[in-house]
Amino acid sequence: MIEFSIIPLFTWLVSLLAVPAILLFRKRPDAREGITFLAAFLKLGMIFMMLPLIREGKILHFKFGEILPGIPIEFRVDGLGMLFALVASSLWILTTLYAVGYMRGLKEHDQTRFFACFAISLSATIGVAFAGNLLTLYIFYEILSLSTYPLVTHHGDKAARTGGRTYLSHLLGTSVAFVLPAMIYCYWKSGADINFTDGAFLDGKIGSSDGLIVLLAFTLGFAKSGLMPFHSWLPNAMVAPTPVSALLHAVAVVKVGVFCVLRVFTGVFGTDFLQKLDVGTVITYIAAFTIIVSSLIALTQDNLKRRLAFSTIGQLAYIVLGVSFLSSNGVTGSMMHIAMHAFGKITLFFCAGAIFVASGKKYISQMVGLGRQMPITMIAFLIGSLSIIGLPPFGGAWSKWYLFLGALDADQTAMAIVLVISSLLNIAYLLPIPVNALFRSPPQKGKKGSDAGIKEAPLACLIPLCITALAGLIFFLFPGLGFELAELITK
Amino acid sequence: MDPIIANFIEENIVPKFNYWIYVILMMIGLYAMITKNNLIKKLIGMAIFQTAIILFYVSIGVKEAGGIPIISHHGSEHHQEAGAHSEAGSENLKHNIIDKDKYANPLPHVLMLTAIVVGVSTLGLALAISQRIHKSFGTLEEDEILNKLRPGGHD
Amino acid sequence: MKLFGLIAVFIVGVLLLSATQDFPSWGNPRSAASDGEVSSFYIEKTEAVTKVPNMVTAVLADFRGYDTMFETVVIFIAGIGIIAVLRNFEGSDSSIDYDNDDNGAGLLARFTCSLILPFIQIFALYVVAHGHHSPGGGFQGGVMLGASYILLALAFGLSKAKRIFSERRTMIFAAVGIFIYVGWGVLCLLLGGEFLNYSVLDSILPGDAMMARSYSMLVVEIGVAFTVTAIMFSMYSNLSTRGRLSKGL
Amino acid sequence: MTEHFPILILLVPLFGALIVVLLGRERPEQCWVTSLVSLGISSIISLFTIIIVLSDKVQTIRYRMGGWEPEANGYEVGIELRVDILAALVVFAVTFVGFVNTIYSKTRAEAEVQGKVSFFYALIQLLIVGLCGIVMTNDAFNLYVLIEITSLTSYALIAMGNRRAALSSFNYVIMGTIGASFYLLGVGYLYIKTGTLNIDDIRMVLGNNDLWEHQSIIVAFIFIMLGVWTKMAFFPLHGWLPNAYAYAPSMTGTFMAPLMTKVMVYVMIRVMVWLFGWDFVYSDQHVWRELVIWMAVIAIVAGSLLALARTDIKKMLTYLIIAEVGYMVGGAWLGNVTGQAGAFYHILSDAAMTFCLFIAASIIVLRVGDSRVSAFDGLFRKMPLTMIGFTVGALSMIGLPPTCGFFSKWYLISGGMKAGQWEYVCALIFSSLVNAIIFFRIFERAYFGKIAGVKEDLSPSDSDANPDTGIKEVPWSMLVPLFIASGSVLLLGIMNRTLFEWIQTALEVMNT
Repeated sequence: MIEFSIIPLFTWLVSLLAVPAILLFRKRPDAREGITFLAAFLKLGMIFMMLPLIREGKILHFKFGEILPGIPIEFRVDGLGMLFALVASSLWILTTLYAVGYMRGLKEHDQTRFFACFAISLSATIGVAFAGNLLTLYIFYEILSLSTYPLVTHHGDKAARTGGRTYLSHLLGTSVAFVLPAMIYCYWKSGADINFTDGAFLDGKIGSSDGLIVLLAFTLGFAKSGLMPFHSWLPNAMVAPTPVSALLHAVAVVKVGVFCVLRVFTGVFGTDFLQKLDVGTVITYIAAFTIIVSSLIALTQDNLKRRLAFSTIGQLAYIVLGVSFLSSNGVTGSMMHIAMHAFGKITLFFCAGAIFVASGKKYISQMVGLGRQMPITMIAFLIGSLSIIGLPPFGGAWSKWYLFLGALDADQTAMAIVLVISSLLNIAYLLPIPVNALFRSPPQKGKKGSDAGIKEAPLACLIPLCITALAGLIFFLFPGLGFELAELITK
Repeated sequence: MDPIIANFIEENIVPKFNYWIYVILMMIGLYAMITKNNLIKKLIGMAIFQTAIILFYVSIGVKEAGGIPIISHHGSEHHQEAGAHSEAGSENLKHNIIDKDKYANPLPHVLMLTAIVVGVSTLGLALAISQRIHKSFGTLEEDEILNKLRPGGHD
Repeated sequence: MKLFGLIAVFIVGVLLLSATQDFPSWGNPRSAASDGEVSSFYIEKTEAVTKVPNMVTAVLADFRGYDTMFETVVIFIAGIGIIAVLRNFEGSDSSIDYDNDDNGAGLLARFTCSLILPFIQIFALYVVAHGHHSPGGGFQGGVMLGASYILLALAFGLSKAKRIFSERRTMIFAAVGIFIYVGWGVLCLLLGGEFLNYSVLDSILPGDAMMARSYSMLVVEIGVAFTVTAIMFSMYSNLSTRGRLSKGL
Repeated sequence: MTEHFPILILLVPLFGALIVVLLGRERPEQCWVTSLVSLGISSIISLFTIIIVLSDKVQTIRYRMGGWEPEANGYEVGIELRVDILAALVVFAVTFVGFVNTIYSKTRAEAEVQGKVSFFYALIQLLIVGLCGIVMTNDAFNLYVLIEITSLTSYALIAMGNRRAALSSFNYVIMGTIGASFYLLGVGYLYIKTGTLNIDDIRMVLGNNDLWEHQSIIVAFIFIMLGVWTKMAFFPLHGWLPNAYAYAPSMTGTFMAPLMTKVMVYVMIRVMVWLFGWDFVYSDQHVWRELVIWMAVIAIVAGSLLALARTDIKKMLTYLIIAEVGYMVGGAWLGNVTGQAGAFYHILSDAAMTFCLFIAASIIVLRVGDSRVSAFDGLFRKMPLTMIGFTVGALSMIGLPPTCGFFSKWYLISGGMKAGQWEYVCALIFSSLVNAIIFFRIFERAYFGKIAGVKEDLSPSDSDANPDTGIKEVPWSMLVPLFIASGSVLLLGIMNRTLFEWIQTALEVMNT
């Protein structure tokens, strides 16, 4: 049921072709933003075109041409790829809308470069989502690292420089040091066949000791997933403007990392082969360790964006944890969590950006009682954090529930307890922010009027954050699509 | 002298003394090239080094009874037929069979003509370069040149 | 540095000598090199194939003519290399200011040189021409011819020698020499044979294919002589005056 | 006429050099045109040679000089050229780089070599003749003569630079002569034992009389290797390279850096594969295979670290060349065909990379006037086109996918894994990381400009036009070669599969 189709190529090309157009219209910002929106909508449209085919279980396949003996550059769209592409392209539209408001609000410089790099990184994300083999995945992974570098170092000041340096040294360093040799090892061991077929090419061709080393190399190599030893690039990348942080933490970069780890588990090794090798437990412990430690650090962070960064590290570790259970529920839970966390976390970042645009406040301690001036933002923040914590009325509940089931299936009771504790920690570091803002009155210190003048962020920032907040709610009511796509992978 | 050493010398060194000579000559040249401080002495070492190799090649082509590799069979023997047994020599030539052992091996001589030319060219070019160095540094002693360069840093 | 030099030299020496144990003894006619197919072919067949009794010249100019072509190019490179390195045409001392009092090495030397110079040059040309029959050839003759010009420069002063053999003319001489050599090879190419395959020239040269080879060798030797003479003299004039061509030694 | 192509590739630049010398000093313009035309024709002919060698599966063209057919028992008497796909590719690389470099040296020759332009072009063309000869000849002694031609021309070309170039050229003379003489010695030892000079015949005689175990053959192999390693600046013997290429005139450096060491690596591979054969070189009782791989690992690590320590741009690039030589030697000695083919492919890709980086570096050093790394401050704004070229070369040096550097690392690493040489694989990874640090340090400077303390006031205006700070782009005649070079880096990357398969089949044929 592998079907040849040209659509994946067009979806990838759309945002790439937007780049020259953006550079062309750099003198006229409105036209330039229009092109970005057009590209975003076209991309989403094409993905929706592919959706029915995927739901029937078909796998769309497009091959460029052999770039290495035996390995072509090829796109292969399956359930996992489709889910991630859906999340990425839909959020791209909202992030663009938000970015236009944010950039215009703060009159940022070099906006053309910003939007051009934005478009390139999105096309790279789609490239990773649709990658048909390890090499294509690696190529787009590297292009993504390079194209997001100008975004992270947008302000061009000292802090941006150091942030950019850690960003690149971590992402590029780990990918060249771990992923490249591991990939070549697979290329050699599997006899020049590293395509993500259903049967997972390394099945039975590798011993358990080599298997563990290769699995560790891949999991730690894809440092974008923010697992503990190589996570420090994430908080340091907070120097970037907020739409970029939103892009980094919800839509593109971190999700690509976790997506690659999922691909490695399902496409390279195959969950049942890993059970035979029982090497999954090492990854489980790393993920659990990351969850607990990052949540604790998040508690101590006063800067809102850094706290959200550490919370992202924790949430991503959930997804890796889910996969490492090697049970179908676990995999479903992690795939659902990709979507849920994307929408929840992007809401929080939009709120953080809106607060910064409207009031210039960055630190949580300053935000007590801000809800009076910015009620909508704070409510959205509340909804977003509830969804991430995983309380029922919001989408996050489903994914946490399936993760919990996955833990029990793999009779990892210790991990189930870790899930519970970490959810409590989530509540501890997320809920106080909206609660203080909405229900406590601002401190009565002398400068009475300091908060009074603040109004809501410009409309262009508010609309996207409301939509994403509501999306959390809708997903809770209609999770069917997510489960279907997950179903395709785990059967 | 101890019979073993005598035997070794008798058996190994005496019949192959040409190889020993060229190696010793070559090592002198190599030593001079590596350790001498003055640039011109290095070049002298280089010349010795190359000459030793030329000696080695030419010594390959030697044959005990072999004369110069020019076939001389014109009637008027204006130079003495190589070897005393001229009768056998001229008899051979009548029906044009050339006795291989009477002529030295020409190939090494050809190769060494080239090696000599290469040696001359390298030496000429190296002398020109050393004159250039002398013109700009004022000295040909390597340590003085390096001192002149070091404080100057990157000139 | 000295110690390092000694150790390196010692190691290389021992390594070289270690190989001599399975070398043929000196002068042994049955050694692989002397008794080998290739050299015995040269000895037995050159007279028959190329009508050139001097095997060395035959191998030099015909069998391994390609080697000798590059050998001439090496000499040519040395010549222009020295000029390229030493001479600076832009700098202050670029104009060739001949010292006018450079009248060479005094009357007696000039007189004797004027007597013996012609004989040197004739003998040099003889050596070039008779490279086939007696030891000699392009290189040896060329060097002698070059030496005669150096003698001229020593005796009569570089300025006079430079007037006869100016720098421009040396370059033309050197280039023409290689032109002759390579041009002759290309001529064979044009007539259908491989590069430097003289036997193809029998259509335009008197006599059969073998004689064509013999004549071609002579032409090639002349080309070599041209280049070697010019470069020898140019080397001398540049090196002795450190590139200023002002005053001979 | 097509069967004469191998020799025509050589003759055209040879005639070009002679014409240039005859044109003389007064007409530098015609000299440039002559050398451009001659190198252009030569690269076109070499392109056709590739097509011929590939097309009718003729595999190798054997061209006997002087028409001397081997007599009855098959011994070559004259000298022959042997051009197979490997030789054809390298010859095309040599002539093409020469051609593009001549375009580059149009403006620079007059300024840097005052008045000796004709000699410069003559020497460059003769250097190309030497390199093409080395690649195609099948005669051991002829190879020595051609090595000497390339060495002599490069001594002279380097010595035309400033006074430091003269000193480094002198060191190069000494080291080069030792190397060439060791090679000659090795050939002499082989000649004594086999009596012939043709590479195939030597192999045949060594095989027939089973001379492999003789001490003299082992010593001959060691000395040929020592000689070739000195000429290619393999790590312990690399002393001459950094100063020679850094201080030579800019257009000499851009020509010699990509080619000299690579052609010598080609010679090493040919000697190992053709002359001595697989079972002699990689046999287990010789300990040298492990030793050489460890030397290659040291070369890679030392080359990368020394490059990291350098502040002078060109010096840094020369140390990277030394590290790349370590890649190729290690790859060739791994003991499997993938390693050899990877090393060979790296010859082509490294030539393209180094050529691109050296042109960009000399343009920047020329325009900014300061050869230290600080010259890169804010260059992305001031000289965007040059920086794009530099970035392509740098990404390829780091080994990122679309460029050829990635694919050559891919083949070398997979070869290393097959041979079980994990230290070689780690050295390659380590060197990629160090390259990443080196080049991203430069990108950071170029991207941020003068950040130390003073925040560069990026114009708030939306456009990112570069503020006019007196540094403008170089004339087109220097940018075109840079783009051709960076284009070839990308092209080699995309075409690597076909290239690799050609090389692999050719090597398999040769190794049997």
